Amino acid sequence: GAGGDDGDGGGVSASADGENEASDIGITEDTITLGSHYPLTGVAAPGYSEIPTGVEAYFDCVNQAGGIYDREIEWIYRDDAYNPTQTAQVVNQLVLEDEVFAIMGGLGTPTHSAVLEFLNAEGVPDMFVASGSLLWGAQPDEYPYTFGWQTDYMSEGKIIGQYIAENFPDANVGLFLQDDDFGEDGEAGLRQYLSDDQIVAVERYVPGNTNIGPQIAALQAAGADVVVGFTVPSYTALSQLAAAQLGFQPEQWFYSNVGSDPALVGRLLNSFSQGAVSDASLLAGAITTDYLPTVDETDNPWVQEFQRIWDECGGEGELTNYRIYGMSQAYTMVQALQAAGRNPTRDDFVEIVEQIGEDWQGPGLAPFRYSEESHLGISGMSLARITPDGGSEQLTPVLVTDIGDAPIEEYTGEESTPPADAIPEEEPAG
Amino acid sequence: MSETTRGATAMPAAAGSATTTALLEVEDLSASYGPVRALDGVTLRADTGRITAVLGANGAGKTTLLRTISGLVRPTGGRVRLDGEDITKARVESMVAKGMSHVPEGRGVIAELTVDENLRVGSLFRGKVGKEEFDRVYDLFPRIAERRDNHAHTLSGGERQMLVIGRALLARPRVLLLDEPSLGLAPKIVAQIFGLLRQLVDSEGLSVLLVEQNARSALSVADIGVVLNLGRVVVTDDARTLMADEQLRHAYLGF
Amino acid sequence: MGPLAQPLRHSGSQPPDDAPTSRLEMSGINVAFGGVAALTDVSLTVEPGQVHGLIGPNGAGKTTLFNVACGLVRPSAGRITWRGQELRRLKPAQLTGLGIARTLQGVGLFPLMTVLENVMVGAHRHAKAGFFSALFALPTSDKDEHRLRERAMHALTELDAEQYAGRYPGSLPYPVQKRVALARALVAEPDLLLLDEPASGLSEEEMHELGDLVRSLSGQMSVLLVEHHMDLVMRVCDRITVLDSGIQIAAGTPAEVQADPAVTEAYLGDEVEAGPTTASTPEGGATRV
Amino acid sequence: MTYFVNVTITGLIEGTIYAAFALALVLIWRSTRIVNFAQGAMAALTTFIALALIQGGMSYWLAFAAALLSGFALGAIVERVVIRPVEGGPELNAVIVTLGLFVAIQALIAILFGSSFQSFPAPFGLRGLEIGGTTIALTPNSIFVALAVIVTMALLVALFRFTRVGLAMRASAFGQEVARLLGVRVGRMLTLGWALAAVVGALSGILIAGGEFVWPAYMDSLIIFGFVAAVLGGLDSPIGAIVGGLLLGLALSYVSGYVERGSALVNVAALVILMVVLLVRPGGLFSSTVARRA
Amino acid sequence: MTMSELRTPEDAPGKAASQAPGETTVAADAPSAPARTGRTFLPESTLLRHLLVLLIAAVVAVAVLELTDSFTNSQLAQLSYYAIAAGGLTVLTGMNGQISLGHGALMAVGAYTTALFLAAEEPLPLAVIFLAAVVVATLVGALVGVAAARLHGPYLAGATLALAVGIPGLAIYFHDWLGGEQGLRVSAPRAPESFDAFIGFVSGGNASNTKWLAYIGVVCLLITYFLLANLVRSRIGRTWRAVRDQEVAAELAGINLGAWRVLAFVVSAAAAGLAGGVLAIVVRLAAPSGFTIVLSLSLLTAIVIGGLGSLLGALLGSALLVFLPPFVTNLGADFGLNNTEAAQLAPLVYGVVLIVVMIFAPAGFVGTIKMRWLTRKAKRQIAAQQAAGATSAPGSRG
Ligand SMILES: Nc1ncnc2c1ncn2[C@@H]1O[C@H](COP(=O)(O)OP(=O)(O)OP(=O)(O)O)[C@@H](O)[C@H]1O
Ligand SMILES: Nc1ncnc2c1ncn2[C@@H]1O[C@H](COP(=O)(O)OP(=O)(O)OP(=O)(O)O)[C@@H](O)[C@H]1O
Ligand SMILES: [Mg+2]
Ligand SMILES: [Mg+2]
Repeated sequence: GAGGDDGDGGGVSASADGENEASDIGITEDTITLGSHYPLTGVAAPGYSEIPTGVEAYFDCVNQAGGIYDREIEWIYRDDAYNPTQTAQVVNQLVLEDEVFAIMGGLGTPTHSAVLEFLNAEGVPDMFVASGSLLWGAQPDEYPYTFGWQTDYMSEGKIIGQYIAENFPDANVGLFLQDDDFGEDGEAGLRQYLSDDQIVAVERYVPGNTNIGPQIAALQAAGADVVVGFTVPSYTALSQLAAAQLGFQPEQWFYSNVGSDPALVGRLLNSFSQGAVSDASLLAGAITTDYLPTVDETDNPWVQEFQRIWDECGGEGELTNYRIYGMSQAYTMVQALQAAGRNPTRDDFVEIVEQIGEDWQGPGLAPFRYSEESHLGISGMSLARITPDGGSEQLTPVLVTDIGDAPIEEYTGEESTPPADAIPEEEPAG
Repeated sequence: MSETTRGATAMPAAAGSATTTALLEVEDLSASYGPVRALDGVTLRADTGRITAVLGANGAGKTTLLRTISGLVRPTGGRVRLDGEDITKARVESMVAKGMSHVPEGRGVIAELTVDENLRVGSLFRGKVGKEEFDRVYDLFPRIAERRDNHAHTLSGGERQMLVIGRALLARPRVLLLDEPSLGLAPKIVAQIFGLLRQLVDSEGLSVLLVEQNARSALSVADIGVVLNLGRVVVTDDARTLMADEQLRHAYLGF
Repeated sequence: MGPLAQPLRHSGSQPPDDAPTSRLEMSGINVAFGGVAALTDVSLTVEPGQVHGLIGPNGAGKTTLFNVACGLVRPSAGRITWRGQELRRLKPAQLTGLGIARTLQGVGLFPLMTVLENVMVGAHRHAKAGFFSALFALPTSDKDEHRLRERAMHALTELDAEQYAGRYPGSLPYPVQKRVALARALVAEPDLLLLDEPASGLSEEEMHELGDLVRSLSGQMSVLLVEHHMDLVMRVCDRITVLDSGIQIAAGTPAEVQADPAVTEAYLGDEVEAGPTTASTPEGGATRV
Repeated sequence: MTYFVNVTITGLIEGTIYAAFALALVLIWRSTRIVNFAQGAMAALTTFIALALIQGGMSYWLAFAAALLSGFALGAIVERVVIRPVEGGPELNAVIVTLGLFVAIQALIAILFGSSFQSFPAPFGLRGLEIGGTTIALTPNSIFVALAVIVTMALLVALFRFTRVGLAMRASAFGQEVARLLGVRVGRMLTLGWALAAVVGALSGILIAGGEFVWPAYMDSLIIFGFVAAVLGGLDSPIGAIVGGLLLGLALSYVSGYVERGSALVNVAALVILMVVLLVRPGGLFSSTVARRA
Repeated sequence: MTMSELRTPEDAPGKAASQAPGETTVAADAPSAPARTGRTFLPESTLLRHLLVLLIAAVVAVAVLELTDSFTNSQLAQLSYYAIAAGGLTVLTGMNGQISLGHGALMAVGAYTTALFLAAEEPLPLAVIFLAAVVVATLVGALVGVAAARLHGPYLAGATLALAVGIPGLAIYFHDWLGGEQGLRVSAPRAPESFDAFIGFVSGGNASNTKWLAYIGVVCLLITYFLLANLVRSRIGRTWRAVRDQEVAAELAGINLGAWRVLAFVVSAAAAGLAGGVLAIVVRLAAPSGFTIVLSLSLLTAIVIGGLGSLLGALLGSALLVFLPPFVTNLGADFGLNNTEAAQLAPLVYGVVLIVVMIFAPAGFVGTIKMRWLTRKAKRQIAAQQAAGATSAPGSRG
């Protein structure tokens, strides 16, 4: 009902009962507006530009199912071409012109850095930033409105580091790192478990410079038996190609979750076989990490639900891991909005996530770390080996940890299953 | 203003003699640069075996006339005929093949090509051209022969002028449009070039349309003189007659 | 013919009769481009207040010699002495400061600037206001501009081109452009003026006036003149040097040079064959005044 | 030692790729005096056309030929439709038009073919050859690339040096009006210049793509290094383009391979190399004589 | 007989018509020595004249800032840093004829300087920091200018292109100091209370941080353009143009080409440095990915599209950069495209606009308008002349 219930000022906001009202910017009686920035054009667009379409499909299905407290989610995402200057501009537009209630899933470390201060100064909930940098969540005092979502790179490094220390105690380890916070945080995690002696070479690449031959040759020359890559997908593939070119065959490759999407990288590498590269998959046998189910796990109930949602509410193209990522974030967002109650303000909303976010279940393999002390997201991941058919085989249980010297523990909670229609039914809290 | 009445309509006797045929006919030609009217109904003809001098003060429209004839400037009205064929709308590029060569004002060498390449470009349209034809040009201008492999931009002003004239000759035109060919040339070379022109005109029936700032020297070599003023033909007459007409010379030719 | 008026020369410069200082001496100049010897051991002296002609066939090295005097080409050997001092490592930009101005073969005006601005650029050396007064538009800058404008207008007026001050060079008749170029050179108030083919493209009448102008300048400055129009050269020059293939083949007064068979052979050509340009004698030219 | 050899070889291979791109730039520069910033985007478009054909089941070599042909057509169309109106105008206008083309074509590729990574097959093997028991970074495919680039260069040199069309193209580039007066079909030559350059560009696009990934912007970094290589060599010289490309590839590989965190210094190194060369030779390594000034 | 008795050009058909320079590029050039006719209502003194314009511009700017919403304010802040840099580039490329594809790099220098200074415990006043950004950028600009002074055309383009990618590369290499790929975050100084009071006084509105940043940007813009306009109209501007048009003739007039080229580089680098400083506080970040080649090329595009050589053109071109992409994206959304499609449409339209403008208005916005005006004036003059000619020379055909 679009009735005029303006007189209802000053009511209890976080409540499931009562009428819908425009409780804060971005929330009207029948809509909630959410916005985000992604690289939809330019160098970083491949892959990442699929994420918002996954989000969109999920929100569309939620809207079809009645939305959130009878409100439709309006999802606006804008292109920043992975350029912080443009990020600042489009987020200005989202906040000042589109008047979104919250930003959700803003992608990229340098890009999102540009709006971190602004969003916190304006008091706009800055949910689930799509990067594993420690900026999103390690300092909730400084940035009270910003929340991470995926497992941070340092925790990922720790988990891989421990696995190597246990399973390849005598191996010479070489690191192949992207030359930014991604590689640095990962390296810091790895070094907690690997001695300086064991690490025989650290090579870095800068995105944009496609000749990584010298770096891979240096790893080879250093005699690395185990190579850990904190790389984006295209550089995972390039490193494999360069290794093939050099005849470099270390005992074991590890790749960060960021760059190991077997569906993507495997497909990339496989297609060369049309030419004269005859290997089935260069990536087969490599070990990687997971914090979400992946598209190849067709018997995972989450993946099945996401597939259904993509078929019903999605656009062109196939379900990909990027889209699963987007849907999973959207799932968490719906949980949070439901928990915040019928007529939340921005501050209520943020407070609710701090209070109960830790307990939310979802597609993520490990729980969130949301609390007043931490806004970091998923706390752990499992290790898996990529199989020749492009699938993966789990090597470890889900391991959880935190940044700093927090220990690594096995996650003992049960595996979550999706609710009906994969739409959460969170009780309003508070 | 009595001269004006003698204008373009009546061709002087010398030009009308039976032995000459009008190779190039320009009829009521007009051209403008934006709002500037540079040619205003010019009518003239250039006959085989004749040198026709086009004279006039700076800005009279001489250069524009040649550029319009060769198609570099699109006329706003009038017609150009070459050997009876209407070439008013023909492409600039097709003119040399039709037998008309235009040596533009201002030493139009292609600076980045060598002297030899400049000459070769001039004969491209003819297909394969024998070496002896190039040698003939080099014999004519030994100065540029020495520099055949140098880039044209290293040439001195006069050397460039020699190069463009030589290049035009290589095209073996039937009509030669020359825009101030004597510019920057040493007297000896000027005399040599004019002598050569005379010879080609007399022996091979070449027709030359010669634009010269220096009316005196132009008239001394030409058969016919055409005087332009403000884009219009004011007089067309036998060169010797013009030379003798002191009043006219003072009024339009500045000597 | 009014000579270029006195006010154009600023009070600080040497009086014109300060003879020995403003003499240009070039001796033993050699220039080669790759294998080509453009100038071989050329020597030439321009006496103060004289008009010195430089003639020779095309490609003889006249413009190159100008370029040497301007610092655009560095000779492989030879000395240039100006006002009694040797000019080493001469750079073109120092020229006006030394009191030497030059016009280019062709006109070389700045096509996208008005005539007035063109001439004001020529007065560059007289500017006093610096960068910061321009940046903040201080009154000194305005005053300086005003002075330069006055000078430029004055030079234009002297050459009867003041009515074109606001026009762009491309739209002007060729002889006017030439006058503007000359005004741009003169506004620097040189003691030596280098003119490269100033008469090309001019009609006989215009050439004649140019001759008068050059003669009138000679009282105030020395002039080195390259020309192919012999009547002009013969009429205005006090002395003439003739080059051929980079070598000096003759030098002397106009009459001497003209009588020199080597010059006729190399440059003037056979008089019978020649057109009227070459046929006219200096006297013939003179009768037309 | 093997390391040195490998760093050298990867540098040379990268260099041939810069060289291929530089060649196309040199060709357009020589034939129209325009630096074509859309070169990369045009090459990407033709490569995507080839990819679509390959994915549709066509053989690599047929698709290869199709890419070159579509390059020819694209170059000719681009010249006729958007370059022609600005030819002979202020030089920056042509620059802006090619920048506009660059942006527009890249957007078009994303719209037509999507913006995700796709792999492009290589016609020859991607594994390094084994020599005396050690594998070196030289693959059959890179040998093919190098040969293709060198043959192209030789053909271009021959075209410009020995053929009448080549002379006509140069004349048209340097002096449109004069060339026209001399009977050269200038318009046609300019179109031909663009078309041929686009063929070379398409070739470079497909060679670079072989055994790598393509996405709409995959040629972006090459525009920069290819341009730097062309300038290094002196924009007028096809041989200069090859030498410039190889030198740049080698130097950057050494910086990347022998300097601590050298990969981050590659762009800076390119700047330094270019500056040093241009300070010594402002017209590039293979520039012709300095123009006479007055 | 004197030379004045030569034919005056007015009797040649339409000689007067070509009042406009032949080429279109620099049609927007402001002559340093304005003709003395007309404009009598403006003060004689350049300073007063420019101050008057500055005052009017300031009033207009305040009105615009107060009448538009926050988002437009933020766009105007963005416009100011683009326009400041484009103004500097106008001096370099438009007036001095040196092409630069690397001005983004000089902006980066200004931005990083600002970020470093603002990161101090007790940051200096913003004006001092901006001055520092200008000084550092100027030094870098001088260095680059010295190298660039010998280069021409595409060689200069190549060198500056390498600069555009090289300088941001330094930030990655010195990541401990300059923050690497992630960049340096900048906390923009908060508005002083007097700003609140000022806004309250002007419009009664409240002073948001966005508005404060927009005011900073606009003030910098006005100051920059005031100073640049002073230079353009002075001997300095004239000398730059002389060097651009005919270097040999300029040199013979006593102009040291190298020194003047370097000066142009320095001035434009100073503007780029300030632009970078403004960018840093508006974007709140100095990171290499903010200073890609795209930025440098956009600046060049802005000045050519706006009208090469004109400060007003630089401003208009910058406005195009700022307002066109969101406009197209919104338009796309209105036509029912999804956000991805609309985002892909923006560069397509932008590219096409560049091409179309260059084909149909080769002199850019300002240049084209000015050419129109000059042509009209010329036509009128010719008409007047022909009318006069018709009476004085009855023999001639009209
Ligand atoms: N490109 C142009 N744009 C505008 N007006 C022009 C152009 N070219 C020539 N004009 C004008 O056209 C008229 C005729 O010029 P033209 O060059 O044909 O004269 P000319 O007789 O060759 O003079 P000159 O002896 O100086 O060479 C002049 O008024 C000139 O100013
Ligand atoms: N930069 C250069 N490179 C090569 N050769 C040059 C260069 N400059 C001049 N020359 C050659 O040096 C010779 C002298 O040239 P210069 O221009 O001095 O002749 P000039 O006497 O002025 O001739 P003109 O009367 O034709 O102007 C010419 O043969 C010319 O080709
Ligand atoms: Mg003419
Ligand atoms: Mg000369």
